[in-house]
Amino acid sequence: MNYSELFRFTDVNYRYPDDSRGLINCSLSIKRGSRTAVMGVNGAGKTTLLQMLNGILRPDSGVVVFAGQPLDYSRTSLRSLRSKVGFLFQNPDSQLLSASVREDVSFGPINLGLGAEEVNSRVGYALQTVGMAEYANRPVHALSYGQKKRVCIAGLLAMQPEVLVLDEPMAGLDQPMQAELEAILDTLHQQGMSIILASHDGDFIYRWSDHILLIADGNCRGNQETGRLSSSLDALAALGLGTPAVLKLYHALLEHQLIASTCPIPRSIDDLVTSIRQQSAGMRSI
Amino acid sequence: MNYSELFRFTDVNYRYPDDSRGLINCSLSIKRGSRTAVMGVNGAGKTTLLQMLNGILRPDSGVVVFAGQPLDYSRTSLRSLRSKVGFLFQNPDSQLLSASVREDVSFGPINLGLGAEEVNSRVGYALQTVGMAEYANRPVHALSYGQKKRVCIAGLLAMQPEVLVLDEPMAGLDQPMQAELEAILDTLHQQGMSIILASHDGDFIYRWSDHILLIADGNCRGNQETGRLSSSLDALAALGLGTPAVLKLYHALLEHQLIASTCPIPRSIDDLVTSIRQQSAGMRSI
Amino acid sequence: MHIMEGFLPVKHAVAWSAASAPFVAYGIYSIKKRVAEHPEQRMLLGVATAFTFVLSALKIPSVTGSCSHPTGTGFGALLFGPAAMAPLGAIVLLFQAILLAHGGLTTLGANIFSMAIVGPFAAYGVFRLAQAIKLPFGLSIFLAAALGDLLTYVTTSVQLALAFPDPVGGFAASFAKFASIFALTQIPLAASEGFLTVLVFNALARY
Amino acid sequence: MLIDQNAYTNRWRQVNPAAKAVFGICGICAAFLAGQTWLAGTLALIIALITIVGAGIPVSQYLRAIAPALFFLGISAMTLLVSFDGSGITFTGVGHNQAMQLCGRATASITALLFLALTTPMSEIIALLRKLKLPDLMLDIAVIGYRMLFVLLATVRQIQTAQAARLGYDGPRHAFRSLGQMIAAVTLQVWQRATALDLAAETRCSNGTLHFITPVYADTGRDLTVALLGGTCMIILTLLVP
Repeated sequence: MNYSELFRFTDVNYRYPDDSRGLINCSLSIKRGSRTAVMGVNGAGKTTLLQMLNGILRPDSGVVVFAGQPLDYSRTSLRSLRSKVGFLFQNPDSQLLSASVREDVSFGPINLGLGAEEVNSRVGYALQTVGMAEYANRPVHALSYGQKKRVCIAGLLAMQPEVLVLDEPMAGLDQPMQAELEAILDTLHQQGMSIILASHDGDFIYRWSDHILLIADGNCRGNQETGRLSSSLDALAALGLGTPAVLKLYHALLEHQLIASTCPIPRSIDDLVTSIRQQSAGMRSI
Repeated sequence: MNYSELFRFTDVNYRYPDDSRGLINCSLSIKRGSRTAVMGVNGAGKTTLLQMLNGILRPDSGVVVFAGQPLDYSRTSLRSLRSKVGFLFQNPDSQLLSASVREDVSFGPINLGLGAEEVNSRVGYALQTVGMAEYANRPVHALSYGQKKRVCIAGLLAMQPEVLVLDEPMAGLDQPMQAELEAILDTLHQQGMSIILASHDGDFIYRWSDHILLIADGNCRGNQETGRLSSSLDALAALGLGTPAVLKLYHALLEHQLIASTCPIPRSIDDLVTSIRQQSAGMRSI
Repeated sequence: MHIMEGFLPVKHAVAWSAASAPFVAYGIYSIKKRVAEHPEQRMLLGVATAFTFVLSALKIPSVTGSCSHPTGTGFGALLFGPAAMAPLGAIVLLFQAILLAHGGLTTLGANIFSMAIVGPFAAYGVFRLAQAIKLPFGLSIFLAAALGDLLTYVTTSVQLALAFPDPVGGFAASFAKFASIFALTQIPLAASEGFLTVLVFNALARY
Repeated sequence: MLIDQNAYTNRWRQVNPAAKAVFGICGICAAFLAGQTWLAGTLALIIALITIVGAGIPVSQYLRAIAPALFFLGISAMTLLVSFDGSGITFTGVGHNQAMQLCGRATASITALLFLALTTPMSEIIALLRKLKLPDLMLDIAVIGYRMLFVLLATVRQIQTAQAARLGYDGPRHAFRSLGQMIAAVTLQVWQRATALDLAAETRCSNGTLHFITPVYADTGRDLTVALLGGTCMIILTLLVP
């Protein structure tokens, strides 16, 4: 059961019914257990790619393979895919339709045909995981934007998926809410869940992901380890994506020998601050 | 006519009809010609404060003074205020009234009772300013989110306001679109327009604004010059707002004497990179 | 099912337009009064028009397994009153004619009569009647939406039968013909719409 | 929406909508005046060609736009051919003539309607109706209705996609439940969106009615003359043929 390859796309093409471009000859591979970030400007095809992962969109040509099994888009195949791949949409208001939080989270498990007791226990556990247990009986419209997003995630977790796909999860969240959501994603990842998300926030992606899928104008530009990003900054710039701020600084500091060349490549501003502190401490101890 | 004080709030209180908190005893002052950013976490009262500036909300008690004139919320006073203060809502879909770009931009000037020729020239100029001139004949529903936002701004500019109030203008925009919008705001500010906006993005605010109004739980925490923010980092943290990344690094570098104490406080990562480069160049030339 | 552009002879097109006109005029008069009292209703009626259009483009599964489009007229009549539905429906039908080539301009009057007058008034009347004889709320909603839908199609059949009486059996035979094609197949679809409308009101009641 | 897209991108986008409406209405009149089926058919062909060649509408898109109407026409015409007379189903000559005539008229008429629809954006049609002094309130509702139908359509699609992703349309029972929930949620949005739009109009100094600028069309005189001439030609042609 445990394929190390979670998804494989082979020459996937997609055009929207209004003839606008979706994906062009896209081939890629996503590892099970990874934290993969799809990175590109708005309109590059991030959402199209993500929606293929849940069978929301069906390729015009090409094959999408999930866990070794090519998707055939039959009702049973979609059912099995969607019970294993949870999808978080950008706008929580299009996902939360029920009157109460509990009712909304139970939507997926009920559709899976589970019994009342099982549904109840899953709903409880899912709300616990996202830290919304005490809001179970609240009406959805009284929640803040960040809380709504968390309830949406609980709605997916209640289906006990193996993969979580998130479309721009950080959009519209302020700093504290972003930190909370990041912590939830970390917990889920530690529990073994594969997480795939799209974002246009280079700093966040660089800090959080272990694999980056670059996409531009519907073309998939391959999957690379995040740690190697610092060697492909020109590629980023060419795609209209800025260099992560921390890398800019790191390179400036390195160039002017303000930090040692042994300093590990930092993934976030906080990393860099830590490195600077350690380096100074090290120098002092010598 | 040219008051240096644009807005003054004195002990403004507001509660929403559903009894949720809006503003509590809020007193503040906003300078004409400034770029003021209202900063706070989601739900702190940013939108409430902004909506007071356009007379959308009326204080339960307290006084709002615009250009030396206390607002009396009569029809004529509101009309005069709104012809001078343009308001950009967060969601363009609730601001655009006509499906035709040209028609929508003309709505404000027509309401001001201007002649067809004047309206036409204003519409053309406003669309030019936001870089949407070639989209005048396109339907709104064929535009991207960022383009819709720009059309909204054009609709305000066509009324030739003195002040632009923007609620979370950067929300939902990716990096390139944010940069474009920032450039538009810069142009308008150079032309003498006062700009007031709300945002939860500390890095953006710190880079862009010259004055910051902190707000937390409906309490206004005074107006300060952005350059002085680095001395009130504790206050930021207390409000749940992170320190701008660039300040964290600047302080770490300063502390470990990697940059000179004469180095100006940077407003953005790019500023800091520039400072580092200059400093190295300066040392080499000595 | 809308009667398509050019389908009705001139006399019929004119007659149905004349029949619809007073209802539309009264509807405009009544919403004018509403807007004068509550100016924000102008926007509400606009968004409601858009919603009616969108509803009619939805696919709903039918009890027989096929799919259909709801008319939405019963639902609209229950929310906004039957009088307002005539002008709103007129605009929706104009949109459908021009944006989807569904219905038409010369048949606008006839389509307004069946979809924006008979449907809404029937739905509203049935609802009031059902409530008056103390039927449960859910059943009243079901009957209103289902019968509103059904009577719309009966009206369409009458319109077609009047325009094209059977050369052998006359109006009656022609009506039987059209009714069996449009109205009879519509019975399960009307039941679906009624059922769906009940679900919507249940969901609304819980907010 | 296919027709709407073409209305914005066709070659005659900048032609005065009044001219296009005149030609379209003349086409509908001619369709009704054409006594013979072959004449109506010819008329339909001419108008379709003018739309495709003149306005530059791709043939494939034109066919996709007209197909549903023609399908409906086919079914209805078959109904007319068939006749009940108590003992069973018969085909009658009268029904045959009637059906042929109807097919001709309806086809010509729908091409004339499509001529207008494929070349003229709805906003401009509404502006034209305002010039013709239709009630402001109706047209305001139409302006908002046209603008918001795309917004609501997108919302409905988004919600249905999200529901489907959680298996909400897996089987008719779930589908009904999901649909009911979705419609209820969007119904509530109707009020919220109306309030937001009203506020936005207020902040832009609205005085009640939604008045906008009317675009200036180059060559209005020429276009109107051409449309009138073309339209009259079609009508005279149908009158000349017995």
